Amino acid sequence: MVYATIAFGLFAAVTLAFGLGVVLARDVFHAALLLGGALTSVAVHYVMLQAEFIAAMQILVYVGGVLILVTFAVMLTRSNTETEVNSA
Amino acid sequence: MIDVFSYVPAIVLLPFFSFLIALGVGKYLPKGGAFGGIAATAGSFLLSLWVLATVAGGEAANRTLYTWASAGGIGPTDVELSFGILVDPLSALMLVIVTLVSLLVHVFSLGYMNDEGETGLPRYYAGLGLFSASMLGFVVADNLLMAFMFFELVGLCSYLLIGFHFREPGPPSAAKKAFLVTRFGDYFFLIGVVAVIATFGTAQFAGTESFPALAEAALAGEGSVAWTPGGLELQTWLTVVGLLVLGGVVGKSAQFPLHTWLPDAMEGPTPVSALIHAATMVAAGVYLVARMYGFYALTPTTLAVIAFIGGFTALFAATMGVVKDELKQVLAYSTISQYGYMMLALGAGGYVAAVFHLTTHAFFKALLFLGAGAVIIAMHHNEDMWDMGGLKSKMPVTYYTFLAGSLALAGIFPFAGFWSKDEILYEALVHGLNDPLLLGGYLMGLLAVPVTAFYTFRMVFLTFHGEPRTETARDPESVRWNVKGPLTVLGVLAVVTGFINMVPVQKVLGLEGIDLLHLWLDNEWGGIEGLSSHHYGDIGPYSSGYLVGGEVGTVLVGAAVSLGLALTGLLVAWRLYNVPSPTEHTAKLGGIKDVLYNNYYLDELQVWLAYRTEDVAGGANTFDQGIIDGVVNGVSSVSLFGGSRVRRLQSGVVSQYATLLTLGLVALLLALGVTGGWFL
Amino acid sequence: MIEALIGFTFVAALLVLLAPDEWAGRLAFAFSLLPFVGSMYLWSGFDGAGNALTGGDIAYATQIEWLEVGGRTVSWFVGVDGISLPLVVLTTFLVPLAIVSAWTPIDARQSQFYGLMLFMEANLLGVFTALDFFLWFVFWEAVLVPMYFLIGIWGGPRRKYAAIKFFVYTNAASLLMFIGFMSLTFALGDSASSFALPEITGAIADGGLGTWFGISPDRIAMVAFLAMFLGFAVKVPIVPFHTWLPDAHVEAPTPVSVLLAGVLLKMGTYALLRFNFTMLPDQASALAIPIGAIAVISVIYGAMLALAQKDLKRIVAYSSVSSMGYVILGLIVFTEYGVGGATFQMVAHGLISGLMFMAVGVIYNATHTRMVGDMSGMADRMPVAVGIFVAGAFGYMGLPLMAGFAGEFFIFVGSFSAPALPYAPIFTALAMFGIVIVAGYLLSAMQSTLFGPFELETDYDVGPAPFHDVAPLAVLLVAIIVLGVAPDIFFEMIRDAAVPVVEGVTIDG
Amino acid sequence: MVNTLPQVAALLPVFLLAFTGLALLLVDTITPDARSNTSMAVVGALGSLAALAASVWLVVSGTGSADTGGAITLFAEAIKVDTMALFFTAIFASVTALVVVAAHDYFHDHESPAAFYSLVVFAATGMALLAAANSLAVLFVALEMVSLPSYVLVAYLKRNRGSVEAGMKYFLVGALSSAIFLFGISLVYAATGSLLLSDVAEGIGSLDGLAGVAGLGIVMIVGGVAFKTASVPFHFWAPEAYEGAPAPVSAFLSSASKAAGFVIAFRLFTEAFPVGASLAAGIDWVLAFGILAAVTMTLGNFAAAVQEEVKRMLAYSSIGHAGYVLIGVAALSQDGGANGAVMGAAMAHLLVYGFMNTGAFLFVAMAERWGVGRTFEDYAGLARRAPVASTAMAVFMFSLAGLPPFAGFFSKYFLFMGAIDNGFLWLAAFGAVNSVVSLYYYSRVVKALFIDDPASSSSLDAIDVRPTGLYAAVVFAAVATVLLLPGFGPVIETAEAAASALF
Amino acid sequence: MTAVASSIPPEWYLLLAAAVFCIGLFGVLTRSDALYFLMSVELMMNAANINFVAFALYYGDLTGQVFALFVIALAAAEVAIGIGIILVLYRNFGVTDVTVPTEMRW
Repeated sequence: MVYATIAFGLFAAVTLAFGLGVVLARDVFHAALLLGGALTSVAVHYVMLQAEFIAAMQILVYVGGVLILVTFAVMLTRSNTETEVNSA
Repeated sequence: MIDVFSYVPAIVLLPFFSFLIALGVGKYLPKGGAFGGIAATAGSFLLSLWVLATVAGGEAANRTLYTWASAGGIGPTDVELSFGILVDPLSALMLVIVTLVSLLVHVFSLGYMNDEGETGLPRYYAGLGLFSASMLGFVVADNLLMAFMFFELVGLCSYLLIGFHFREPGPPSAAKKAFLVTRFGDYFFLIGVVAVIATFGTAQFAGTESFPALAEAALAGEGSVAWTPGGLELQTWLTVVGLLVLGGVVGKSAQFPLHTWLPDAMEGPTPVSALIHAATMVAAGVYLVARMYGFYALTPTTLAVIAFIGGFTALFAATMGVVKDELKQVLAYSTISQYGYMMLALGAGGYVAAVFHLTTHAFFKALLFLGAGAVIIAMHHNEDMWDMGGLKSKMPVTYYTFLAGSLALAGIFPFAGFWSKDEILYEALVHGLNDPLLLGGYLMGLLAVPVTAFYTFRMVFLTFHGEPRTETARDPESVRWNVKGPLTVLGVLAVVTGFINMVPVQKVLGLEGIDLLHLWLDNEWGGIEGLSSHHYGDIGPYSSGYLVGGEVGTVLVGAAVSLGLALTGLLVAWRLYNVPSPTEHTAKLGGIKDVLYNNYYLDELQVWLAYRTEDVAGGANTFDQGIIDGVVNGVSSVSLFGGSRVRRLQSGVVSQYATLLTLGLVALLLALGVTGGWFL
Repeated sequence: MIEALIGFTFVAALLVLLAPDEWAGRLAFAFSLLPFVGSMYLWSGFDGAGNALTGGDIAYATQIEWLEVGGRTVSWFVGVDGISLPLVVLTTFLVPLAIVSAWTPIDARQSQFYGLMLFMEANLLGVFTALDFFLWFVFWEAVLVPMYFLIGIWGGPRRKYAAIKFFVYTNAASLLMFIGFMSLTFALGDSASSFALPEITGAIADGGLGTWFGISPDRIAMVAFLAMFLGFAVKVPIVPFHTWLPDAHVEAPTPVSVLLAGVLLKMGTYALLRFNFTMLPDQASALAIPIGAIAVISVIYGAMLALAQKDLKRIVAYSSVSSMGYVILGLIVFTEYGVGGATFQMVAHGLISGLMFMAVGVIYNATHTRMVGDMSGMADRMPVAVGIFVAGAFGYMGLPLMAGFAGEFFIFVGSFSAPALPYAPIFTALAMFGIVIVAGYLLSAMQSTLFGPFELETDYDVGPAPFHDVAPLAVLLVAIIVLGVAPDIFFEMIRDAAVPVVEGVTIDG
Repeated sequence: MVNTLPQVAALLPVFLLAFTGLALLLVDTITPDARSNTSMAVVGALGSLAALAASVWLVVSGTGSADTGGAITLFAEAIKVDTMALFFTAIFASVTALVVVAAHDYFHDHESPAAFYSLVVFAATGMALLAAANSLAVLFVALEMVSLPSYVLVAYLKRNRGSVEAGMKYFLVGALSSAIFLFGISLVYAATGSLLLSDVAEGIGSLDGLAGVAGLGIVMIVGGVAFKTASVPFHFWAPEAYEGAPAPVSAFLSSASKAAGFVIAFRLFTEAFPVGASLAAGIDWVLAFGILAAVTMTLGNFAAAVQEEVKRMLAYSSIGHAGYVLIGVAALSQDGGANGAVMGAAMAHLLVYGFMNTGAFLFVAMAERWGVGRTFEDYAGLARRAPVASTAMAVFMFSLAGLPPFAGFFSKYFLFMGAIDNGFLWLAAFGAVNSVVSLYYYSRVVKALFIDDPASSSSLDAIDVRPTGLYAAVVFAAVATVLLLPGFGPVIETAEAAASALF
Repeated sequence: MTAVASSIPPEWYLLLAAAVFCIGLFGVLTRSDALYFLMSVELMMNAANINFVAFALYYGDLTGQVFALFVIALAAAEVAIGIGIILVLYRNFGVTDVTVPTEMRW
């Protein structure tokens, strides 16, 4: 029981920390990575809530799919921005 | 047996048809439709004579002919508004006067208008026809509403005829003034009509269900009226009603202070002036009071007011006539003054005297105007008396008839005016001895006598006597039969009309039966119950008082005083103006001169009032455009301004949208949370 | 029968809309005669008695259920009684004349113009015959649409402003009125099962108003009365809601002004009579003094404004405000002569103001100005038209034996001693003073424009007006005189329908 | 007859739409590019018309109505087909048909119009499903089915900066709103323990200590609804999206999508959060909607009054109309006798609005097709060259303003009437004031078309084409707008019956 | 693991979810880059999912979990579309900053 509480508290703190990191990060790429962390820690919560399948999906779809997409987008837009800034 | 009274409407309608004909096809007719008018008025005249004869034969009529609006309720009362005829001695007499004068004016117009080459003749004759028709309709009206309606139509016709020369600036303005000022009086009259109908539920003049009869009964405590305004005593209310109706009379009969339109109305063609002054418009006011005298006799206050207004107007107008330079202007003020006498008579209880003066005045004033018209023809439409002189020998017919009219106007024995004016003064005197207000009226009337004689003969001398003062006066245009004919007829009448009512002679000599008019109006030969001079005398408030020598002595003294004064005035005029080359003596009047020349500044006052009204209207307009419409437009501006503020919310920056959206949601949350108590 | 009348007019409007411009005017005139004949037929066979709203016999009544909403039926319910028939006749009479008077001034997009005129006529007929609230309201609102176009497209220089102002202002009022009426019907609850006006009137008279959301019946009735009164006051218009009127009139082309003054203003007074004064007489009576005061203010203030104007059309427009004040006075006094006279005055004013606007229009056609200072002596150049103008002006001043006098006099007689209005004599006497002011401004305007030496700066000759301009004027004048001499041809049936209205009121004391 | 069909037949319109969407994809793959526009438009139109016919037939035959045994529930009660669902499906299908027909001309020279049709039809499918949703889960999924294609549709003109900007804003606000909506659902689930609407209603009736949670959730759900219906304060996307999007898409969004938002509201706030239970739990969402309605109509109308561009004016006016329709929810009361009437009137208004507003945007589409410009001034004198279309536009404008003899008159007035009947006089008064304002700007369009003179004689020369499809759609919408006035009886009666069945 | 669920009061999950939601919302409101926006929204959706999963367990009702699954899928689709839009935005405006494109306003 106590462990459970500690675990909840710990992962809640992790989730929130990562979440805050996402919104506060200076760099978009860092933010994307932090988002991955946050989502993963949410997946841990799911496991604790006996929703292992959801947790799996969370990691698969989000961390495996969404995050990659975001990363792509970051790369596509930022590189061009830099070249534009440079060229300008 | 032919019922002559069923032809009474024809008396009214004949001139009306001549109006339609002249208006519709007048320009295709010879003389611009004049003959139609002459035929129509002649027909009316003959019918009127026949009616007069029938009335003399002891018959009278009080009939409702046509329901104008079916009975509708006002408050508790049902009222039917109808047209009808009331033919009694008074209206029969008036019919004859009006049709005769109208006929003569039509004939005279041939000379004055046609021969002078005026344009727009069909319009002129149409106007004359409608004018006669309206007046005749007014005369035969059997109720106050019908009287009012024709009264108004008379006003319309005066507008049309005074403004006949509409291409010049003056006449339209004068016409407007005539209509407006009389309309102002009619406003009170209309209230009076409505008040009478509301009070009595009827506006009939005659019969037991007529409003004078009902009022009499109610005052005597034998009946009640349908309505009085809350808290007002019957006597007071009837006085108010009487005064309201009087408003119309004051306007139409050009009594102080609504007389100002009449001198301006001289802008109209002279025959029209004759018609207006002698028999139609101006006479209408006095006739109305006579018509409903049974009502006025019940309210002493009204009578006193009438008398005082009359006496004052008589003197007041006469003084202004003294300084006028134009022929028709003098006559205009004399008209005002003479109608003042009639009002004085009516106010003084001299019902017969008033009708008598109305009759004689109709003839001699028509005569004077037509005579003036003849002079104007001769003078090529120059009216300034200082440009005339010496016309006596050039146009004798005009001169002698004009002289007869002038003598009548001045009240010189034995011309018509003497008899009637004398009787008025007598009535005012005997009744006034017990009534100080009335005595004041009498004194003013008496004072006006020498003034009248003075300005009348000033006019005569300046026009006809002395040396011609201009080229035109030396060689005036001649006039034809159509001018001389009417003048002659009227000249004779001006001499003889007085003899129909020789009351002083009767009283002094004790000859019974020569006071024909008294007997006539007293239903001696028949008439309508309740519409007799005796009845009026009975219900009236006056008692007679006498000077030395009782009745006969008073008659003699009164007649002597007034005749003496008239002669004095005449003599003064003779002294001043019957010289080869008269000069203006107005300078001797000093400061009064300006006042008289400017008609006591009453015109100025009224113009000032009109301008102030326009100022108020202008203010109202500014208020309307600025404030009221401003509010309306302001609502629109504020809305649009609000809209332009609201749209600023839409900044185009999506982050701000997100912020606003969140704030909105939070606000909603707070609102609901507080009301729902979620946070407790 | 009424359906045929309205339906035909709609079809005619459509046909004219599709007709080529050259024919449109003539065609519209020909078509518009048929409704007139139809209304004459209605008149000839009129067998109604009493007031349509208070259980009287309704002539030519048709009732077909249309839809049901919120448990109440809406139906196509039309019919005429003594109050609506004269207005129907007025409408069908004025429209052909207005169409003829448009032949000269309207020179662009004719087929649209005449089509809209007929479309408006159809809706006006609907307004005066509808006896179901929703049906009535449809027509009532639908009148605005053609009017908006008519002013906006063919109007004067400031036509757009005037059109939008007219449109928005009167619509705002309609909405207010709608809400007022609806509160009333809902407060009736189950007492009324439809929007048929007779049923609603009857239910209110029988005390069917119930408490509605905690508001007492009296208060609901009063609020509804005020809302409807304000709504109609704009339409009438009553001071101080009148400011759209001069703008609309001045900018509208002549034929449109004719209909605007002749018929559209009557919609307001007609509705006031039908709704406020017939359905809620006691509320009206309770407000007698303020309403009487408003009437008097409308009369005097409107007349004063007219006095200050320099534009002939504006003069006539403001004088309409003044004339409508009389109508309000006639309605509030609740006497047969008052209410009947008010209705009669609607017809009379419709004819007279129509005549005046047409006459001003004829002069405008020739001079292209309406400003008093710009011309003088027009009588010299167009005697017939000016003659009729003068006659019409005198009609406006309430000259006896013309229709205007009859209407005004009935109202005055009815109101002077009316028990329903405290201080009635004073109100009446004050209102009567309007007849002096009206004479003042009309005579002044005529003096400076029609009379005096001819003066007008134009580069063409000003000649007599063409026949088809003058003919409608003459027809109107004849109608005015006929109604003035024999008011009973309408007044009798009006009175018959007005009596129940008068009897509906309870007067304290 | 209905009884002989399987229950699932009640979903026929949804299936038809979904099938049409698939068919469109198929057509796109097999037809050559040159003709794909026409063939896809034909298929799309036929499919949506078939769906329309199916839904009308189902309504007429009484499927799901109280008379024939009540609503049909399918798939473990996740789907519930009743008259209201079918009524709204009819709205969606008719708007879709109009938009598809009009799009044919609008995209006449677009390089790849094919995707457009399938996106529209898929969105319509989502709407139809939305109307029948009986579970919060289905509801959210269907909502996303509507939203996701819509984002793409708005940004459909990829090279047009306006379109892209609009798409971006729409998407961002939409994503945020979805998240809020979803969180609201999760809170409601937390408070009541169920996603089925009827069970949620039960849960609302027996909340203990969780009223705050449920209330918070409901407010967030209100937010989601407000987004979809473009109500304040979730309206910010609307002016830009409508202005920037291709005009047929604007028509689709402002009519069908808005109606979809309302079907959620009607469904949720009658079945999941009934008035009585919510009020008992201290959750006065009626007040929330009242505030939203008043603010929305005021803001929409006042902002519309000062616009220079017709399309943006229409966008704001459509916000204003959302405010009117919100009265349908905001004027509900615990035992108000007119709950059915007012909501039915709102539904009827949405139907009429579907025609008149779509028509108005399609007229704008026509103007864009002609290239005459976007502002009021640019529209000046259009009636001279295009009288039929301009007349139709005048009909739409007056009908939107609520003037007879057009259908908008009745629907709006019945709405006010219902509000008054339920005691919400103040809402009706708000509506009235706003109607007046709206009259001003609607009549500005009419004024521009008919009254104003063209800026120059050549400015109308651009009108050299007569796009048949657009014309047909506009005229059809106008005719429907007019005919719905005399034919309003069946509409309002159906709508009222459908709405009453929910209480 | 059963013990975890029963030992943690559901309110705590509510609070956690709310906190995550607020963080997401904070991100939405403070960051102007579209990608931050997107990621913040993902956080918010996850917050909802936490609720669903937690209360699915609490109520012993699988629908919450199922719905969470749907949400994950939809969120993914949304991100895909979002990134597509961000890319065209970038192509047209050259930025991913959402405060820059303000051609349409007022």
